[in-house]
Amino acid sequence: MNRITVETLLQDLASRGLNGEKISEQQIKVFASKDNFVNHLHYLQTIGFEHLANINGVDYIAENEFEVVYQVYSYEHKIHIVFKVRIPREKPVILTVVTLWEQAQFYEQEVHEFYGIYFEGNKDLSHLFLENWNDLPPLRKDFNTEEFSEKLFGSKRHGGGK
Amino acid sequence: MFNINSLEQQDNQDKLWDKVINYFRKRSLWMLHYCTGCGAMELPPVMTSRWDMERFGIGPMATPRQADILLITGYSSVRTMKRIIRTYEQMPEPKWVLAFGSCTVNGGMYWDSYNVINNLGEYIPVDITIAGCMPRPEAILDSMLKLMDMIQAGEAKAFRKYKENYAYYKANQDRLFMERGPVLESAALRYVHEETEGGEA
Amino acid sequence: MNFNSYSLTKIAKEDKDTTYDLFFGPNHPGMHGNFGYVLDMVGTEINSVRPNAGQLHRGFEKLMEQRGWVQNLTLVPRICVMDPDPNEVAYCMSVERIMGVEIPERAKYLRTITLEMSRLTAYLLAIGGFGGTLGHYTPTHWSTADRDLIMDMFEWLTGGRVYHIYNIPGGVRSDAPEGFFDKLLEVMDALEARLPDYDSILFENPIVHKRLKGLGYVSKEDARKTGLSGPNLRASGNAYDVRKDVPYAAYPYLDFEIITQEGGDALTRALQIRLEYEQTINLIRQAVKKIPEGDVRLNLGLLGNLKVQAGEAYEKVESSKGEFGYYIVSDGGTKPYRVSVRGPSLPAGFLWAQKHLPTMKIDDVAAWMGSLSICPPDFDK
Amino acid sequence: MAIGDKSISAPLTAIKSLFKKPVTVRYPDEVLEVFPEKGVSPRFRGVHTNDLAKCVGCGSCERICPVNAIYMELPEGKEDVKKEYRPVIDYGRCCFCAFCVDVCPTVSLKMSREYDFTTSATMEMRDGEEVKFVIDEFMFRPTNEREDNIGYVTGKKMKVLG
Repeated sequence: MNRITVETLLQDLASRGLNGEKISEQQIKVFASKDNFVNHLHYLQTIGFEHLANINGVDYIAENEFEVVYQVYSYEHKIHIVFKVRIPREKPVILTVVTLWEQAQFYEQEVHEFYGIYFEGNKDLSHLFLENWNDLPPLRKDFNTEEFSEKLFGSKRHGGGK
Repeated sequence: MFNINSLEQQDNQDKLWDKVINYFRKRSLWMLHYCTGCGAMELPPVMTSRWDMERFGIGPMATPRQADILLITGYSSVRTMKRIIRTYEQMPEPKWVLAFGSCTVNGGMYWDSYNVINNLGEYIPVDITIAGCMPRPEAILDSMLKLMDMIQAGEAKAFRKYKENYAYYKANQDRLFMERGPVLESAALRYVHEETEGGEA
Repeated sequence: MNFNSYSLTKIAKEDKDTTYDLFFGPNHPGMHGNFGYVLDMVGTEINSVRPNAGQLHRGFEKLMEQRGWVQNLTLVPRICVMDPDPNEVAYCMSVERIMGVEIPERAKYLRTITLEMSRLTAYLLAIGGFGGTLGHYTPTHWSTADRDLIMDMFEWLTGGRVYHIYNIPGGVRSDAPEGFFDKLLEVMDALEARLPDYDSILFENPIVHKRLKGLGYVSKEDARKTGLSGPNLRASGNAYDVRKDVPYAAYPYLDFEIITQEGGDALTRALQIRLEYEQTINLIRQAVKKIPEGDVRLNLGLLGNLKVQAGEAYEKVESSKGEFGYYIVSDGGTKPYRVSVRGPSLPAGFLWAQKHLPTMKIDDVAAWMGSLSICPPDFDK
Repeated sequence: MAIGDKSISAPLTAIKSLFKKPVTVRYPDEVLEVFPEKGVSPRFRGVHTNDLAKCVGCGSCERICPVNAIYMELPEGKEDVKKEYRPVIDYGRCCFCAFCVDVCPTVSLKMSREYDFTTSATMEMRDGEEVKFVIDEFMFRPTNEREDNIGYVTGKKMKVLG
């Protein structure tokens, strides 16, 4: 397969209805809608973007949206794609990509645990890290970690001094 | 609850042969090989040839049932805390706890984290605390030597406090581990998803 | 496996009550860090496995949103205790990418040197781990003592033994002290001279070969698809190295080849570490030779209240375990809006555990874990 | 290069270590001898020291501290003006990153090469409830005491954090 450049990749994706922006010579970001992003990821996988490095969430509380970010890389083209999908904050449900990448299972479990985002089709969304957790998912912006620590562990903002 | 007299009584019971026992006890300490946090990174140099703690008769031990020293190497998350307490209660007496690093005193780096306890002394009694993030191997050896001195002098008796103030420790432990409701009011904002029949169209 | 001695296992398979849960870790000498697997066992054979993670979860990603850009540098190295510098560098690179600045040449070389030194310490620890998990403690004692030689150099350069906090957005915190590079080269010579010893007791030891051969096989395609990275990926025959593919720091100026091996089992991965160890020593020598004079830090103003313009970037660094990636979103304030960390160990620690362990016996779990260089803090975060 | 298995007796080469100088540092009788000075490295980040005469009580260290370990305290018998305040460091928080040393405008705050700060814990029960675990002993008021054993220091020219 020929190596493609960032520019041709952006054109190719634009022809498929995906908006993108260049971040650097080897990195782009792409915005996809929540309805058909799995198809796009599948397409990317077929043209050589076979390495899913991470899935992470971002909480845009001002815009009332969550963003799920898929970090995809191609060993052949040496291009990294930051693949972003926005979902509403009230009903954070998104399709799973476990069928494309097996390790997505654990990344999705993690995102679910930390953001409360549901991945439809993922069979096991149990907690990996937290135990006995009844509060808001901790990485949401409206979860106040300092207040939580103060109430449960008795932490003080200024240490033992004040 | 905390009765200072009972401690003194026990101290008075220490006879001459206790001193002899203490002497041999301090020369043969088994340290539980459980790395609870990042401070465990400085243990390999201490355990192996560079600083070689076997010069003082301290050796690593894999099971809590045969160990004398429990090292809390740095921060402990809520899940680790549960395992620490189980381990600690399995250890036979006399037993000693060394707390490494700032995290065990006042939260350290993770003072505002939602998953790290702030003060180890609220959950189990601690004999010696070492500041540093993380402490140097020399500091670890220093603390071990200090512990040996304390054992010889019969001062290292934190494990007795655990029994005497068990209600206090237990209450603190339960606060973390028992089924509890949400800590913050914001928990009401949680979204619970109900699987729709046949999935989303 | 058709030994008569395993007849207990055979009988047990027919009897439902003889399966039991075995907690392998966190309190287990073969476990690398505070992590565990709950193994569903029949006799000595493993039926299924459940990772028991979260003992090291500190909520780094949340804490980083609470602290300033520079203050976060104290948090990031703690994500991987054995190999802390890739975290610092990846974080700084992400910040620099968003700000659009290029750091001075000398700083690039100093970063490269610290990265490679840190890789050496991690490899030495891995060598010790191989020995320890196979019940062969001599390499553990040797490699820990050798690792301390590099720790001393780190202490001299940065002031800290384990956590260096040496890299900073815009360069490094201070220049190397006088006489540092000469001493560093001496240490490299000493470490290289030790290699034949390690070979004869560990890497060429027939017992080690018999134990590790064929253990935990990963095929070439699977390694690429499941997100393995670093030495694990290269030991399965994939020529991929972030240092070459997405060059950073001073790697474009240095001369090195990607080492790959076919094989994909635990033995190949052990030898991979051995081969890359030699390459790392070579890289440090090259970097020390080529290091230019000049500034070590850009003047970005008062770093204490540094503001980073809005933007986002994902930057990755090749650590001793694989690809460490930092995805940072900035909203233009004095604190990051979101920092997401990609640790290299997750695919191996979770996914490959579920694939590999059910075919294994309990004796091999620790060796398998060491061979995939699983470092629990980086997926617990 | 090929690494194959050799004879079973190859590990016996380890015996030659018997005739080498041992690597063990016999602490506390011996100290490290790898640096230009004996003991820990000349740049070691250890216990703080503060030149009380030079300190101007500006509070830069308090602001930069990533873990809120430092607060400014008015020493007893001093007039309540800003320049009389001096830093107090909570070693139950401090992570020895030395950012406070880097920002100090008068180079009065430094770090010494001493690392030993061990305390045997004391426990006080107050009204059967409150526990006061070593925190007070870990509140450290740096003075000129360790001035002759300076470790990490950032000279005025080398100002890192500006």
